[in-house]
Amino acid sequence: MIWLQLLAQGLVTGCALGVVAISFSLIYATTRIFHVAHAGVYTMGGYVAWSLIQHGVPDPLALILAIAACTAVGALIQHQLYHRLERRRATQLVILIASLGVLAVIQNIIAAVYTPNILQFASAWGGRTLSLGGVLVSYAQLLIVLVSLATYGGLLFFAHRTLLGKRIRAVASNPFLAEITRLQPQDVYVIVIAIASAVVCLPGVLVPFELGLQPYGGVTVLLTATIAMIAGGVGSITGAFVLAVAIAVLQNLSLLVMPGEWSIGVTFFIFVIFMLFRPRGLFAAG
Amino acid sequence: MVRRYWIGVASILAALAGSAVASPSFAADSIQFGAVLPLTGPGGVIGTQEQRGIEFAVDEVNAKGGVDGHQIVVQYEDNQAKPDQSVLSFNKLVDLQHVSVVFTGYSGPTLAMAPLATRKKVLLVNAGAQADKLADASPYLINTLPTIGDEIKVLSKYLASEGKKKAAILFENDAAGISGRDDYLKLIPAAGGEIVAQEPSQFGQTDYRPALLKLAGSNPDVVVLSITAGLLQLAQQYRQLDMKFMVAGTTFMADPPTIADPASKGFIHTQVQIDAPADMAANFKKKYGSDMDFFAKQYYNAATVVLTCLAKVLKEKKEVSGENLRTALFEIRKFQGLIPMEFKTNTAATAIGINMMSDGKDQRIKEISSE
Amino acid sequence: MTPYLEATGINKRFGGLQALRDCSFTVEQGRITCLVGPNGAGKTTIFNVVTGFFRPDSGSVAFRGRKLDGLRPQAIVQAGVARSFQNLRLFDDLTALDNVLVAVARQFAEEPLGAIFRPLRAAGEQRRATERALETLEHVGLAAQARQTVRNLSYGERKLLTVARLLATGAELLLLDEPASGLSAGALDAIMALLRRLQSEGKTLLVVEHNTRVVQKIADQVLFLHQGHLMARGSPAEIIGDPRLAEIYFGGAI
Amino acid sequence: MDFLNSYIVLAEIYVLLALSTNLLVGIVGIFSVSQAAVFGVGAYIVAALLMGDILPFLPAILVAALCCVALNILVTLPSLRVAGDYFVVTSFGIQLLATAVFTNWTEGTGGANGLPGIPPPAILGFEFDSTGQFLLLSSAALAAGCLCFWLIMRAPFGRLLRAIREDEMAVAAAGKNVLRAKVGAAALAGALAGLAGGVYGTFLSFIDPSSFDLDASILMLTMVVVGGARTLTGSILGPFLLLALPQLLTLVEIPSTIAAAMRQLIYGLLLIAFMLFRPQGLAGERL
Repeated sequence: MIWLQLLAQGLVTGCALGVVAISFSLIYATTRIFHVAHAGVYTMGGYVAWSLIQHGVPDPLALILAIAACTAVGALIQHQLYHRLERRRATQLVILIASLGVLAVIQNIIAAVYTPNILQFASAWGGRTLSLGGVLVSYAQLLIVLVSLATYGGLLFFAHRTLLGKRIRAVASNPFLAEITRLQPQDVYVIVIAIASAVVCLPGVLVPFELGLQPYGGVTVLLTATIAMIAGGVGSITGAFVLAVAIAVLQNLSLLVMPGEWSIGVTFFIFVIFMLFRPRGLFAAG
Repeated sequence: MVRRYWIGVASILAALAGSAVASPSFAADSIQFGAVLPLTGPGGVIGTQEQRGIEFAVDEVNAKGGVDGHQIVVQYEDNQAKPDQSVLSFNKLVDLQHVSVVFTGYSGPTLAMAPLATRKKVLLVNAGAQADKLADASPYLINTLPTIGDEIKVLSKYLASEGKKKAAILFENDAAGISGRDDYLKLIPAAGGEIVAQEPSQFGQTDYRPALLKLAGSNPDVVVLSITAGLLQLAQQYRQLDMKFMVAGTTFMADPPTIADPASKGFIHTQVQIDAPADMAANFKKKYGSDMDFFAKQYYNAATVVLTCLAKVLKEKKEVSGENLRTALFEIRKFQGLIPMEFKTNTAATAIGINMMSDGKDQRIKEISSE
Repeated sequence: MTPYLEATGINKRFGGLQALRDCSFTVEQGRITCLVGPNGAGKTTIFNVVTGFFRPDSGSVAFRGRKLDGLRPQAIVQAGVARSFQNLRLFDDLTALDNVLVAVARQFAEEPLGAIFRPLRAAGEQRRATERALETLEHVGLAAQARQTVRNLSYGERKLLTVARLLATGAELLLLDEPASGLSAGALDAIMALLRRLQSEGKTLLVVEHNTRVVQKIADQVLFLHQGHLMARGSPAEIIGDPRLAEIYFGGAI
Repeated sequence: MDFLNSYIVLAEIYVLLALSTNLLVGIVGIFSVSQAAVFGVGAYIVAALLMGDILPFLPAILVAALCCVALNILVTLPSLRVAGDYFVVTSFGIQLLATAVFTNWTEGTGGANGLPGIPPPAILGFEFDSTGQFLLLSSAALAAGCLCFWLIMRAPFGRLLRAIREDEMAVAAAGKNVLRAKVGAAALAGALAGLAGGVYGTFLSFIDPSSFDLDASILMLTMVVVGGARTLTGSILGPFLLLALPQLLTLVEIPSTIAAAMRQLIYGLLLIAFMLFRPQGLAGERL
């Protein structure tokens, strides 16, 4: 029975992680920018929502406003920083370091304003639980799963059915070609990061609803998500999502056979080995 | 290129030397303390509270005109809970500010500074970290609260007496958490109980469900905790999964929001006795907007101890040095800060109580001394 | 007697595309052989196979009777066969001199230990290598640009530099991928003169070339490649004169 | 003046690490963020050898360096197989793996509690005890490290590495063995990191995993970039500056409870500014 409950936990964590992975994959596949600051945007979303709710804004509205805020910040980073850097023909390394700078800025603004203490959402509904065939899940967890699956489906549709989505995939597959066919990659980049920031805000708000807020929390999440992205094959929405869920489920179930100190270590060990033998990921396109 | 490099290094060194000179110089008669605490990073949660505790105590004294006419100034350094930064900060405080007392928290940094404290005869005052290694790390390292070991000995005895024999350990995978776990492993069997399982949680990571579930699998009577943060989340998840076992732990558990939350009903923990008078707690909350939690109280308490020693040293017209302060401390031996303390060794012997959380309050149900 | 360079029955396919189909040819020592054919005929693929950048699916390459199959590119260069790239692949941030020096064969202190523990010897050998590199640059007519970074060189100069880098390897069979493409008339003459000079110094050249004028001027023999298969071989006159090949080559443009 | 001394000692140790990182990231273009892991292994090995009274200081350092050579070659190998972008994450993975081992292998590393009481280094009976004396030792190590780096960069090996960073295929076409060169660079980088680790551990007399985590790796990377990539000068400037920065920022007057966060914030802004307006760092070449 424990394994079933653990499985459920894994699925919840995995879904949230999956959304982060998709959003990062969207950015990385299109812009080739290792957007570490994404972790900052993720964290920021939660805090914005939290303080709005403190000021009596109803939860759903708070979520929407938080999403708006994240979108704006994401677009700003691309337009004001990455775009400039690329105009100066900066290398990956330079952009990565700049991104780390942004991360530090966001995290510490948060830490300065809200103190580094763990904050808990006041809202009571998230804590209520219901039993699905003996497996106990909280409303918040249920919501996370539903929203994540919806997001996953939505992005799939967006990427393959809508014009903008196709345009983005075109730029992703060949920026140079896109350039000469006047698809204006830079505009697309801004849109992509904006969308990704909006998307990552969902878990950014919902997860803290049950796990609380911490200014320096986002990095590990992003890193695990990145691994899911790579292992799943950059650019593959399904790959990122599935791998994220798989990783989370494995980490949870692994507790049955080994002490938890090692679960993270083992995850990365498997990943490193995996990279040696399948450097292009599972669902890699081409 | 080479010229450029020399200019660069020279300017940096100049600037540093500058920082030596420029570092805030105070009225000649003011006395300076130092504090090396984790003010940023995951450790910042506790570090800031510790800082506030010291600040609160010192402001109080300064408002009353200082220690026989001397204003007290505390220089805070951020070590991000890292040993190398701590050593740098320690040397900075001692060389540039000539402090004779350095407050510290966190085992790692404290252990890194201990040898320096011995060599330079600077009083190193710890009121937060409880790792057992701290007990004899340096003659100049003073711990104003008992080690985890002392607390866990008490807790183990209590649990055994309550017939909670089968214990499982949930510990935070960091210095404090692990040394706590090691004590449980040693002391619970010693008290006649047995350890049926143990599971770590990553520091700063607040999803305890997997760990709780796994521990529940070995159906223990009690799960003993060794975690310093995220207790509220743990309590809520414990309720959500509606676990049957009892939850017990040490002073780390005395976290106001958790106590206030109904989810923590029935949690048991040892408590290094420390209570702030209601009005003090109120003023603290007014000043910082957050409750005067355990660490704030501890560092307030530690500050009063140091200030008492300082008063003695000044009264005897002796030079304010770590050495003299240390002698004073052992001459006074018995202190009445927020609680009575006695220094037979470097580690204060204080009262340890057993508390139970219920309907938003933390009630004492038993009291023992830490020796 | 064994042929100088011999490729026999080489097949190479990329996914659906059969790049080389049972392709066999030989190159004679001391001559300039031109490899011509329409785009996608597999000319560059042949270079990649001969110099060990691609493994052929089947078939084999032998140089002076020694099989090159399965050797790594660097080993093949050391065996005496070196190639240039259509898109030059120079080291843009390095000086012309350094570009050549990188290629100078068998240098001391090309690994950390020698560099650290025998610095004097390293420096000495370094001086000698530099002299040789300068001579090479002189030889292709880039002595003046030796200390400039590649970024600041004209396209023509860069093409010459690729040849210099090739020479520095000490290889005797040089595979040149479109050395004359995109050059001004002046630069064109310069490079053709250079190729002739190299031949006169005993180098053997295998050259991919589109410009029929160049082919007529420099080639001793021409290999005509079509759809990954050697379709014809002969003197420039024969090949270029053949209307059937012209048809294929220019898609009936003439 | 122990404060200045201890600052210089730490800076010198970080110069060795910056050199190690510079060699891989700046010169060869292997984007490694796991140098802290190697650094840590060096520190733990020396600590273990000295505390167990198994070897005297110098041999201990030598052993540590050799182990780190092997280790660094091992962790760099994926870069030969995995494309640049992907290697970053692989490297992240290696770093986190190492941290997990440092934290959890309690028997070997003292776990998260760390190892206190590492004896001060002694050479031929002379103990480097006080910070002042230790400065001599670390300076010697620094000199050795810089000399190696300098010799490498002026030797054909250095040129080969720069060429590899620009175009591996062209290097192979020039008849050079890319693999061997990369392994050579990784080995040297490992030796430097190991040396740094040994000096670091004995200087602090205490080590715990927090000094060898991802942040540390990123700090090294930042030092290289701020100082300037691919130059000795840059790798010396970077550490001295970045270690001084927090100290200098304490001069900025900020309400103490948020001071620390503000300092970190300013630090982040500086990084961004550098990348925007001076990507070649203070004294380096364009990255």
